[in-house]
Amino acid sequence: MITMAILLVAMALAALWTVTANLYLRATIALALTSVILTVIMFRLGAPTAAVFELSVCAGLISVIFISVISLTHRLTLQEFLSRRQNRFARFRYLPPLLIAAALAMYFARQPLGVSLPWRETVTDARSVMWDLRRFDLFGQVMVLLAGVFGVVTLFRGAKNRDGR
Amino acid sequence: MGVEPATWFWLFLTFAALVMISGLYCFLVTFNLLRMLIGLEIIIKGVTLLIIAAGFLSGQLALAQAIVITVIVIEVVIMVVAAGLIINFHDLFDSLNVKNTRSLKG
Amino acid sequence: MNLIFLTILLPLAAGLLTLAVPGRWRGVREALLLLATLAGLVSALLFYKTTLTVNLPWVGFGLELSFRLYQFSAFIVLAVAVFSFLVALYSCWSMAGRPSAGQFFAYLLLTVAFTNGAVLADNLILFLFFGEALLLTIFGMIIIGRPGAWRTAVKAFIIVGAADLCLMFGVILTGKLAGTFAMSQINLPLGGPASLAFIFMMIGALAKSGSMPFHTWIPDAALDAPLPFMALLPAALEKLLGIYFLARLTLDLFQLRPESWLSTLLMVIGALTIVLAVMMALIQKDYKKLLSYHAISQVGYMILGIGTAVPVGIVGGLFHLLNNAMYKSCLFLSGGSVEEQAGTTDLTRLGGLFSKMPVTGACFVVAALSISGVPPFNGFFSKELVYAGALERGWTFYAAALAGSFLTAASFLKLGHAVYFGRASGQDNPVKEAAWPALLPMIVIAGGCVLFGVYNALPLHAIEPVLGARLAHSFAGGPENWWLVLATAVVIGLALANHFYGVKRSGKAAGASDHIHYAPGLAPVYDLAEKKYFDPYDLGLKLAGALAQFLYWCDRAIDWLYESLAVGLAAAFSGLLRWCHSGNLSNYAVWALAGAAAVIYYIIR
Amino acid sequence: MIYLFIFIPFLALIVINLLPQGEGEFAGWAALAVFSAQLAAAALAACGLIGLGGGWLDQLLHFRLLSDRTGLLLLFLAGLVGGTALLSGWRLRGASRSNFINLLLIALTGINGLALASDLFSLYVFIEVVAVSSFVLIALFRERSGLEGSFKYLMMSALASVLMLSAVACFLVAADGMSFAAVRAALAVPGNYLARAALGLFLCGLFIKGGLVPFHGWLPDAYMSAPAPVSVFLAGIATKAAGLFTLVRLVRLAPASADLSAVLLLVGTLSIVVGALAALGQRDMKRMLAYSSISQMGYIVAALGTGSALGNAAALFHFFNHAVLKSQLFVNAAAVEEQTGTRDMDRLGGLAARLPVTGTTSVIAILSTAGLPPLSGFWSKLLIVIALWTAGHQFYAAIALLASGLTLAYFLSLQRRVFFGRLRPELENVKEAGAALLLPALGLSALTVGVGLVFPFILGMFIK
Repeated sequence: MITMAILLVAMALAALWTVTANLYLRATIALALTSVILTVIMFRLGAPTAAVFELSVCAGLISVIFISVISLTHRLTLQEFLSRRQNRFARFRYLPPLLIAAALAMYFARQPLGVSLPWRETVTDARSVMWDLRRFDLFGQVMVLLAGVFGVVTLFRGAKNRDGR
Repeated sequence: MGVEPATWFWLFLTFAALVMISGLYCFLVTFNLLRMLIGLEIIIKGVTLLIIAAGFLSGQLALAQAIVITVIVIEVVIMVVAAGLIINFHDLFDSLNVKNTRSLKG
Repeated sequence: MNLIFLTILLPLAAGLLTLAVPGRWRGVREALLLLATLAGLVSALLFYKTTLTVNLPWVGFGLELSFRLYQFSAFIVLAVAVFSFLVALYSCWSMAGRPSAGQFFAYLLLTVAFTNGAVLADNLILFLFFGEALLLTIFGMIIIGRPGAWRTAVKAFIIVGAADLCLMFGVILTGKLAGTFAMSQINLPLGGPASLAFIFMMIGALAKSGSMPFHTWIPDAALDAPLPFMALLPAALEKLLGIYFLARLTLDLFQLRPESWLSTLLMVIGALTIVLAVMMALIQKDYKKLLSYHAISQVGYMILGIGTAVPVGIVGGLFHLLNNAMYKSCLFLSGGSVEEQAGTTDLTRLGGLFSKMPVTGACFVVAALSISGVPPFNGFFSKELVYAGALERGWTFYAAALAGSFLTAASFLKLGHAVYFGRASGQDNPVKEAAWPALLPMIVIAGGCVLFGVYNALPLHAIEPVLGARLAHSFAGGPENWWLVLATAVVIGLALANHFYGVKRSGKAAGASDHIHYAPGLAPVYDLAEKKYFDPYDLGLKLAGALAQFLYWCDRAIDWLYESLAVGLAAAFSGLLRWCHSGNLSNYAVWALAGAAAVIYYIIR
Repeated sequence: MIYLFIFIPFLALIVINLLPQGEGEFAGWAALAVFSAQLAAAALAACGLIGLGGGWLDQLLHFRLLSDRTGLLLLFLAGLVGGTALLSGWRLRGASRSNFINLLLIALTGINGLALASDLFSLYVFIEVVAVSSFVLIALFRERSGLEGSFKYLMMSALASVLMLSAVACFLVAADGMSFAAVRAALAVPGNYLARAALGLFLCGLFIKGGLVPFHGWLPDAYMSAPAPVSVFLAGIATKAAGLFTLVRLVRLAPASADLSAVLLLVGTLSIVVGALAALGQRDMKRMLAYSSISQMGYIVAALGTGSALGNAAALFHFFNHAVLKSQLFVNAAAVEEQTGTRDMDRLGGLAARLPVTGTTSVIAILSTAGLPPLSGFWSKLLIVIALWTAGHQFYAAIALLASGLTLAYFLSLQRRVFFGRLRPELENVKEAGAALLLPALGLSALTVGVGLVFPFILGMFIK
């Protein structure tokens, strides 16, 4: 319980760091850290397969994507810098409604759940669930990946052969 | 672990909500397309935590793992496409300001 | 295959086939049109005296494919068949050589199919289906007229479409109140929501028949649409259908009593329609436009007659329906012949045509005498019945009807004098008589006018059973109250005197109504009406003057609400919404999240 | 048999990409064959002429697919609208063309998966397949507006995913698995607040995906900025399948309750009114059509909100009509844009003389949307109003009826500004569009008229 609570607090702090970091690179590293802590939580809860995926894909691949985007784009123009300074407080404009929403959510969360948590110990192997029960989802995953491939083909053709139509 | 299931439930729910709200906050207030994407990523992290916790609490951890793996794959593909869009924006405007995405209105 | 389906499906199939026939094969199209309408006529005659009901399971949920052929509907179907055949014959001649002839024939046949379907329908939803489908053919028939006719088509579409929405509302309300959509099983007492349902359905019926607040597209269509359209729809089929439905409403669907305020409302609408439309007709200087205002005015007599809710009035209204369809289509056809032969319908440029087009002229005279209510033509007898009914409910209604009669007679004296008698004022081009396919329908209808006048027992014996047990005795034969006949005779005499006074004063036949047109007090009102200030549709398009604003407030406050307030409000809301869609993604996300919070709160509450 | 619906597009995709491309014509014909085969197969299956059950593939794969009439309706429409979109994009050349065809086939697979999924999470996965291919399709030409529309859609759609995944997490706790049967059982338990919250979350995700007010911000931008053939596909089927069809599935899982019904009615009516009002003020033809899409989807959701058999049938029938009419109108918009080079309605006018077929088919679609018999739009409008009325929601029925006046107003304004009136001098030389745009327009018009005529006899198909 205590370990888990500490991990959760660490994850929340890492998430906060991600969103408040000034530099994109730092934010990306914080994001990877969040992913890593999530991986540890998953391990401790007994979900190793998902944890491995989270570690390799989210902490690894997505960080690579972000870093390559940063390296391709990262140039802060003077105008951008000025507008950021001007709008320094604009980032707080949505805070009040969010806080109200959070308070409301906390209030209603006190209501009874309506289900008794079963602790059904029906854990089977994730791989067999994946193959036996969620086979249709696997097919869907393949299709999403294919769509992503064509997305890369379409969107990363380089600025030179932007063909208009 | 000798703790009430309900306590576990609220613990996970609270922290997942915290993570999601910080991501959402970043998503809503930033003026930078990339940062918007990072906010989105944080929100999805919160949801992943929620799913795994739900699987853990209900004893359907295997199902939850299968779901999380699928979600991760979809997440990566969406991030790739979004990154492609952002790079194209940068090619067009030489900037990542969100204000460049406000030409369609009315 | 049931006979009832034949009357609907035959013209429908023929119409669709006509559309498919290539433009080169003119003869095939015309043959198809004539054969189909002739077959409709024969079949209508064949089962004229029969009673048939068809009840097929259909959509479910109380919507059944049920038709009912009985005395009343068979009578209307027969009338529809006769007029459609005659108009088809005429349009073969008048539409010849026009590029849109094929479309017109197809729409004509579809119109016949839809009208038959609506008349025979025994289910309110089925009626609604066929009734609203007529909107499609109206739209199509106007839009193929002269270039620029789309404006009139859109206008007709909006006015009739809005009324059809009311009809739909009324139908659904009635169905809910009665628990069934089967027309033959509904007999609701009025009051409360039933009155509301009656009013909404009444609006639909009135708009179908082209009565006063819903009339403004008809005069425009007279100029824009092909002429046979006017003879077919506003003159005959629309009235047949609209008044048939109004009669069904007051006779079976609802229990309308003479003492109810709804009956008075109907009579007021009828009386206003008679007087206002005929006043507009009087001052027109165009053959077709003058007739189109009469097409509106005459429907007032029917509404007045049916609105009395006393047997003599209802019989008179229905008899007038038949008579009006006859003489009005005859008049429109004569107008079409004149336009085709003389090249114009402007009264100031016509004259002395009787010697050149004797047959057309003779038919016109018969029809004009008939519409003016001169004995022994058919219009006289039906008007006397309506007068008797109106007098039973109050002398003001009778007076309004009589005033309408005076003005009708005056305007037809002017029209006849200007077109067929007197001297031609324009260039003296050689005008010849029209061809036989144009003359035949006119001769047949004019003969019918005389026949139904002299031997009025023939139509009346067909109409009277519609009233069922309410009918105390037959109204066939001569009028019962000779004082009314005397009053009519006096009025016609006055109209004659007025005409000669007007001709003498203005010096020409076309100016016979000028002394009324330019009379002190009436001239500005006419002026505004001519400029369409009384037309709620055009009002939104024009800047209205101070007087028009005033008249408009007295007269059309509701229309103002619709035209300016609603349009303005819609524009304001539209602007507000466009301002909200600022293109800012975060705003959109916040809307969505706020919406989600509200939805989830509401669901688990 | 039913497996072919998801494997044939998949196999076609592989074959097209493996074979040497040559002129690129082959890919188009192959894709067209796939779409037509699906159209025909779905129609035949709906009439009961071919069976869908069993087969050796079922033994081998065991996907637990759900085949019912509702799914067949979606399969039919996917074939129809997909084929239309393909034909209207026939003109594309080079890389755009091959990417367009490939992504269209992937999206088709996704829609077919949606139609056949029997599990809430599979539903989500296939929604994402459709969504991802839509993002890329919108940004196909990589011009400014396309990128912007695509980015907005992607972001809002990601928020929707978050909502739906939260719902999945809640259902994990509250229900025994993700299959429709388990979810239905969990929702039927009174007092199961978590399940109800999950239902609400999933519902909101679908509202975003479908673009209902107030979840609709991305929709006009995405529809407007997409390349013409893509907007046909997007407006005709893609977002409707992802948002509304899944909504139909979800609503059928929950037991009828006043709260759910109130939410659907409110969101539906709000969409009807807001969409229609916003459409009134538009200058861009496609943006007006996009707002009208929101308004028409509102009718579907409101009809679902009645919870009655009649309401469900009306909703599905309007779904069908809306897909047909909206793709037809977007095809017409594509023809106008292609021939005149603009979509700004203030710079168009009198095109009926120059584009007779486009103008006429557009009139038919508009009259049908306005609800004129014997066109198919009449029936769905009538059934929706009757369903609302008989379910005791007179107020909503009255609003729906009044809003159809607004529908008439904005569509007549579109027709007047684009097709009627005087022809502008700069448009004198405009010619009718090519056969690839005219054939679908004519076919869809014929469907509108035909279905309107035989509707009462095929309604049974929508009830089951």
